[in-house]
Amino acid sequence: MTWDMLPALLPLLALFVGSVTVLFLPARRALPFGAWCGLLVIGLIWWPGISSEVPAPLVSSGGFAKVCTTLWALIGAATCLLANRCCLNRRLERREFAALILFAVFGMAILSASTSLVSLFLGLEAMTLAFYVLVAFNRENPTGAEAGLKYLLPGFLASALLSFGIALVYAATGSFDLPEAVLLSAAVAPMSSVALLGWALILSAAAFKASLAPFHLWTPDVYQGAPSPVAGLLASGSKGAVIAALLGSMPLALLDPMRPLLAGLAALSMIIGTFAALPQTNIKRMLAYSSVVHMGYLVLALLADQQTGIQAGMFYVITYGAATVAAFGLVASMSDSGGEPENYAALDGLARRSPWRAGLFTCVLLSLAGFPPLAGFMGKFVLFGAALESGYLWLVILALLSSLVSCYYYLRPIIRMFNVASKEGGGAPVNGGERLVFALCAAVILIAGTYPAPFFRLVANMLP
Amino acid sequence: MNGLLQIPALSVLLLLPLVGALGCLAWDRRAAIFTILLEVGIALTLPSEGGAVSSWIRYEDWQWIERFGARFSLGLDGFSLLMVWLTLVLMAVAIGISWFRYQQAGFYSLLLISCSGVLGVFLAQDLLLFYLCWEIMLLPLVLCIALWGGTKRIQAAFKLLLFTLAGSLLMLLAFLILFLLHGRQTGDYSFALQAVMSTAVPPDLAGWLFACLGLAFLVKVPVVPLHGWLPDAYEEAPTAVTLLLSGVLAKAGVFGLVRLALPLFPATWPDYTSLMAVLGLVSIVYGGWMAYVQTDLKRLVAYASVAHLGFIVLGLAAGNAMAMQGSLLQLFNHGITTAALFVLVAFVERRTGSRKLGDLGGLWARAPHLGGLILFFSLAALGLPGLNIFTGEILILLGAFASRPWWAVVGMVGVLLAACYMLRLVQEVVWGEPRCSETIADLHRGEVALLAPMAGLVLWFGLYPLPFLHLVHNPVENMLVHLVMKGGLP
Amino acid sequence: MIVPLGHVLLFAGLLFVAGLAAVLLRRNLIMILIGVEIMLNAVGLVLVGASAYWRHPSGQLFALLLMAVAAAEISIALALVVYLKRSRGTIDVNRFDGMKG
Amino acid sequence: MMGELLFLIPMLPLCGALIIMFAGGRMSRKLLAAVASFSVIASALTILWLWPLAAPQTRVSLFDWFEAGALRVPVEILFSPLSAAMALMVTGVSALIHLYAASYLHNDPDVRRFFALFNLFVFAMLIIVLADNLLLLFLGWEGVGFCSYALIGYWYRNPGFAAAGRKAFLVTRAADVLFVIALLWLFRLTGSLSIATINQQATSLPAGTLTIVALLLLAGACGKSAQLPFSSWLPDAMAGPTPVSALIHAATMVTAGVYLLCRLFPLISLSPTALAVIGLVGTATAFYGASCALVQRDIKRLLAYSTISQVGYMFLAVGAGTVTGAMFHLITHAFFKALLFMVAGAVIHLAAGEQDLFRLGQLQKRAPLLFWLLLAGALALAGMPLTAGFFSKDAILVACFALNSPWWTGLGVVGLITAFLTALYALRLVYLLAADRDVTIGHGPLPRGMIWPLLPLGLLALVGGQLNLPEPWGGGTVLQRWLQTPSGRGGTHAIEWGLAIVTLLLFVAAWLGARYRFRTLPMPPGGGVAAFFTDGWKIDALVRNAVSKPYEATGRLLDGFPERWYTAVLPDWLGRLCQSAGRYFRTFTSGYVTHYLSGMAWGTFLLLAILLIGLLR
Repeated sequence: MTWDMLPALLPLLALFVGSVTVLFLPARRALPFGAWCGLLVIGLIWWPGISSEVPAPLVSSGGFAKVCTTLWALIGAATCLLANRCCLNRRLERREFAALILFAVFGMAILSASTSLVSLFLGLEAMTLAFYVLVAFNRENPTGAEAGLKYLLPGFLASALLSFGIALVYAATGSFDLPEAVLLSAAVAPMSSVALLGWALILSAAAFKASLAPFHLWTPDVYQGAPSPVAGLLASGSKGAVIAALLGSMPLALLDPMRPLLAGLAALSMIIGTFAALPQTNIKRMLAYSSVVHMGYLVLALLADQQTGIQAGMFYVITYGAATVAAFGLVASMSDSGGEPENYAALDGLARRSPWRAGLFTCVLLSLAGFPPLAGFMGKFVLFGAALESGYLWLVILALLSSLVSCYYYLRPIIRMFNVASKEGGGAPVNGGERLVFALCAAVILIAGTYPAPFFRLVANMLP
Repeated sequence: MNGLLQIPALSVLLLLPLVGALGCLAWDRRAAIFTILLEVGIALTLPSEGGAVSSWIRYEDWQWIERFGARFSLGLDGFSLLMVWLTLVLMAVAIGISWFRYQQAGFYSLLLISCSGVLGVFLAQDLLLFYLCWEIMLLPLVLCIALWGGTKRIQAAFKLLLFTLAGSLLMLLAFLILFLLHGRQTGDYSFALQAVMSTAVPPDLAGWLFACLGLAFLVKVPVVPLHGWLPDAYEEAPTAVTLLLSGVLAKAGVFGLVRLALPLFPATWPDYTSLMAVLGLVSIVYGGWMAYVQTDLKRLVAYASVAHLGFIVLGLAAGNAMAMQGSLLQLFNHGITTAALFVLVAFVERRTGSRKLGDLGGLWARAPHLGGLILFFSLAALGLPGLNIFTGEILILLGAFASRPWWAVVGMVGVLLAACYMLRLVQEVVWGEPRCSETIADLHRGEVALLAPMAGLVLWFGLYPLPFLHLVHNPVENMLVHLVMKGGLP
Repeated sequence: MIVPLGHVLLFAGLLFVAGLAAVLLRRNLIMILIGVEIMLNAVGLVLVGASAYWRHPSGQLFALLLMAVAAAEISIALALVVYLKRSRGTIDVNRFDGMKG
Repeated sequence: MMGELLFLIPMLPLCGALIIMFAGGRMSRKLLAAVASFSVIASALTILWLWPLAAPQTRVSLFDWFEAGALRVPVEILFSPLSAAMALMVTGVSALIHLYAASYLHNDPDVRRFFALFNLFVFAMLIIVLADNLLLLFLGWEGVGFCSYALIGYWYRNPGFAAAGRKAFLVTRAADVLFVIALLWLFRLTGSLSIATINQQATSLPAGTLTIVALLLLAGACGKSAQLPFSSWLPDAMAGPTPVSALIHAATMVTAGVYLLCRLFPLISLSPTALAVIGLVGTATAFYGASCALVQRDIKRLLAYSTISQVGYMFLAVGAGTVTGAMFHLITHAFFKALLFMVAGAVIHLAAGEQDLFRLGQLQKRAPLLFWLLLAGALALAGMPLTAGFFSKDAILVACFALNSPWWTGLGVVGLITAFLTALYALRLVYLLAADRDVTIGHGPLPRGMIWPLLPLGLLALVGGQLNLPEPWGGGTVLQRWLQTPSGRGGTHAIEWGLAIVTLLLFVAAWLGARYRFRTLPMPPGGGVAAFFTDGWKIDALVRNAVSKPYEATGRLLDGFPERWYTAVLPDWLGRLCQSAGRYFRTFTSGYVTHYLSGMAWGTFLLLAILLIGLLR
């Protein structure tokens, strides 16, 4: 490790240093600092003066890693901005909150940039450790602690599975490096079944993080119990980072025996997620099941040819991330000291009380449902196209069916927002930070849906 | 084409309603009226501008998404022009009839968004753009039903959404497969309709893809076994939405069939003509039969609409110039007549508070103008010569008889059934001893102003349809030439 | 290497399954955590064995890393245990079923 | 240039209709009647003015109605001797009936609608008469159908009357369906819808096809002309005001079917089978109508059945190959039947709306002039020698017997029997109306406007035979020479005279019979047999039970299943199925973290199992 690797590591270091520094700031500055820190990281990544030509060990600094880190930093910054209201409402400790968010982003950045199973493990654990605390952050609330427990124990089990998987892969191939370890797995004939066993275990752990069925059971409870901004970060950032790691550095689909596993996970997620979301009446739980479905779609990107898969998958992560952050952000922005408006009933007449929120929420839900001309449609379109190209017709048909059925649960809240006459007075006004985040998300949703060319150029940069 | 100097009228036409929709929300619902008037103005100037060199009256083309070679290309020929006119007329009527009933700007905003989608469907020359517009036209109307509909509005809205969306997802799948196939064959990944049309699709696959597209479009029309969404959606929807569903969205289904399904899979078409004709005939007979036994006025008109749409499908299946021209013309005719009937039903309901046949009667004694217009449009709907529906029907029947006589013979039964159910409506609503209260008012000036242009169009298309037949002549000829060249027709 | 890698894997596998059984079958939070620790120890065993097999130190380094991570995890978990015990008076995990469906 | 003026003939009544429709709101009752009558009279005068154009067959085209593929439908008028004669008859009789109607409806509140429709009817009828293109003809065909519908239901407040209108429309529509099929077929065969072209090309058509087409055309004609089996609408159509019955359901519209067959005679005549069937239908209907007319109690229904019967003669004429005979009887029938209807209207008016023959009477005392007019009409109908009806009916029967084949001779004999029945019921009408009994009296004296339009018709009913007086009677066969249409095989003098004698004997027999049976106050007919005839051989009930009721009942059944089931029950059920699947999947998220852990373990096992299966393969 030498000094000329520093530019490549600078964004990661900035995140880490930021997460420590924020603890020493005044509480009211902590969350804005977190947001600025995210922007700083983005600046460090793209500042032309800093050339990261000498690669660092364990993490890459290529285009893929850059875009991913940018994404997570943006989402992290948005989470900081959105968290302000809920921290104030419930008197949560803002410094620690900001520090944990930055640390989680740090973990995600490592995870998606990892070039070795070691850094993968490290990133995943760093991220998850931060989330264990974040999920249970609202500990005054009994659901907060319960959510913490329900994330912690499966998380532990997943860590164990992951590390055992890594150990088996290492035992079989003698390498931690990615993607060599994958490629070697097919080559080491006598040990390849051990390696495959290892990959399957790693996949289960990843499926837990990405909440693919049947590893999804924790998701609704944790989303419900966690503060909404955290749930947003969990849904968009943490899942996105896991998918990005699978897409970028772990081309499991190259191992033929792994393909049915991926396909099975995708199919189960789509089916179970879609149906289980139907009877929901709690917004956050509905979004949780919806995220299960979306992760099922994203698995299609893993199955596709790697080049198109990365592009389609990351484009989808962007569109899904924008919509999810906005959705949870909206829930957070409507919270008051009594808690968050979780049930559909709380949405009744929102269009009267707060038309902009209702409008944005409509856009977000329609985008999640995949209606053109919103980003979600374009995302699904490229994703399904990629899967079709690699011959997964049956999965695409299943995905189309699931999109069809899912319209029902996305439209139900919309109808309630506009349909029922207002019951209470107007909600609290949207503050500046939230407005910024919402505007950004809305812009992404609309532009990526109508004129996605810039986004495609962006994800095209990510190809190795 | 050289869009630098000229105003890109088609793009303006397409995007203006969106601006209008924003205007409704941001300023006032009056923006909707201005928008639609402006749109009508643009649409009326369209034919004068273009040259008659190619079959396109206008064509506009922009880069859109390079990654899949999707282009923002819009083309206007006689057929699309007719459909654009129909859309704008009915949109104006829809806004007009809702004006005093719904005060919320959101309603008009949604109508305008849908309008934009419909225009896009009629103009798009790119598969992706077409699909985009196809979805955009549907969802706002679904929301309108769900938010402003009758008592069972939510179920009705979801039924409409899920039925038609199931179809359109099949269409998306077909488009994707076609796109990939074309890309693999030529190395040029493109969604442009002209490009994709040249793809050599293996016959087996072509059959499947055609079935996908056919289902997508026929659900929207709908023909009879695919009409599950229709009765409830039509019944529960606000009148503006009902008339747009029957007057415009149904047309988009047939339009898609003519513009996409046929040209894309010309060689497959002969395998499906019989099925299409049978679907058309089943719609005619079954729709007519069901219309006869309905007790709700709106449902009666809804089934009548299905029956009439069956003729249009039959005309397409007949596959000769006469029948096709008849079908295309009939799209306009049916749009006007059915919309007018729905408007009249709304007027009746507004006055008497009921749509049940048993509660009505003797309208002539109380409101002769209303009764007279119901009679007039009913006569149009039952195919009285000299009124517009007859024009299309006779051409379709002549054409159908020329290709398969028994199709036309069964179709003729539908003509008889039309008389049965329309006269039943007139009998129960217009004639008889008045059952409604003394005080109901006849049509006021605004309502007459809404219906008079439609009545005028009914007469115009009935008595002098020639200009419009010429308008669709070239598109039909081009398509037939294409079909013949690709082995779609002997 | 005296012990063949296969034996190490087999033993570690058994250990892992034992830990998994503890995780799955116990409802006491502490016992579940102990189960996870057993599983992690199985992992360490594989890593060290494989490291010896491949004559490569990276496996052992990973084992050390794993211990650190496990320590961090367990500390968070124990904090939660203490909090739950104090607030709800129980560490039976199935008593925490406020959210479902 | 003169040719274009021909369009004035139909356009004048149309303008009248439009003026009344759109500007009639502010017109006085008299002005309305004046506009309506004037437009028709002007039309009639135009025909007379342009009469010279008829002999050379003037053809004028205004604009193209349709043009698509091979189809070209010009809006074209053919002013030929046949159409000119028919048009003159239509406008002439119409003009008289318009004038009559002005008085008849002198206190009806809704007279504007009446005259608008009446004028519109004349327009549509003239289109039928003058059109050369079958599609344009069909425009008029359906136009008169609509006017008939609206005028039968003119007193719309009575749902029964409106229903009668609907029935008329639907029954004729059913026949029109067959007519249109013939039209489609002809287009497929000849590539044209012009009557002239079709007639020209008819010889090149295959015989079997030709027969079927001719029979389809016959069906269409039967619908409009109320022939069997489509006859049942006409008696009900009497619900309309009497001038409507006189004009539409006696003089003009119901003869449109005959006219159509006459126009297409060159085509039809190529198929002997079709001609035989036409003759059969005509004879059967003639007998049927007469048998029913014999027992009717309602004066207008009697006349309606009589019309059915008389139009049957015209069909018989076409079948026997004498277009001239058909046209001759058509014209004379228009005179005496219009007259009879208007007399009936006047009688009903006098009796304050009473239509039951057994409650009417004393006509010669209360209105002697009217009685003489009635007598003129009835005698013409009965075919008393030297009246118009005698000559025109005889011409038809002569043509039958002249064909010299058992089939036609048989039909002729039935025609003779029918003639006897006709005379019987015509004289029965006279005797009953003249009967001396207590009658309702209403409305005061008869308006003069209701009498004098009858005088010319009365005259024509008596002497109209001069139009086409047969040769043996020293006549000049004016009509025949003018029309230049086929008039069948000429009868020998023996047949002519023999038939005249037989007819005379039959008339006398009928007179004696009627005198014996109806002179003294008779009882109304009763019993099952009479009811059978009164109800028109129960055809109505048959159709109702065999067609309408099953149609509606089956429709209702289908509306329940599959329709409601498919559109409502099935989607709901699917929705519930999805919801319950959702509830099932929800139960996995049980809230117990141990279950979540097991879920993960099971998931891992599942993945390993899939892997294992994959590896084992």
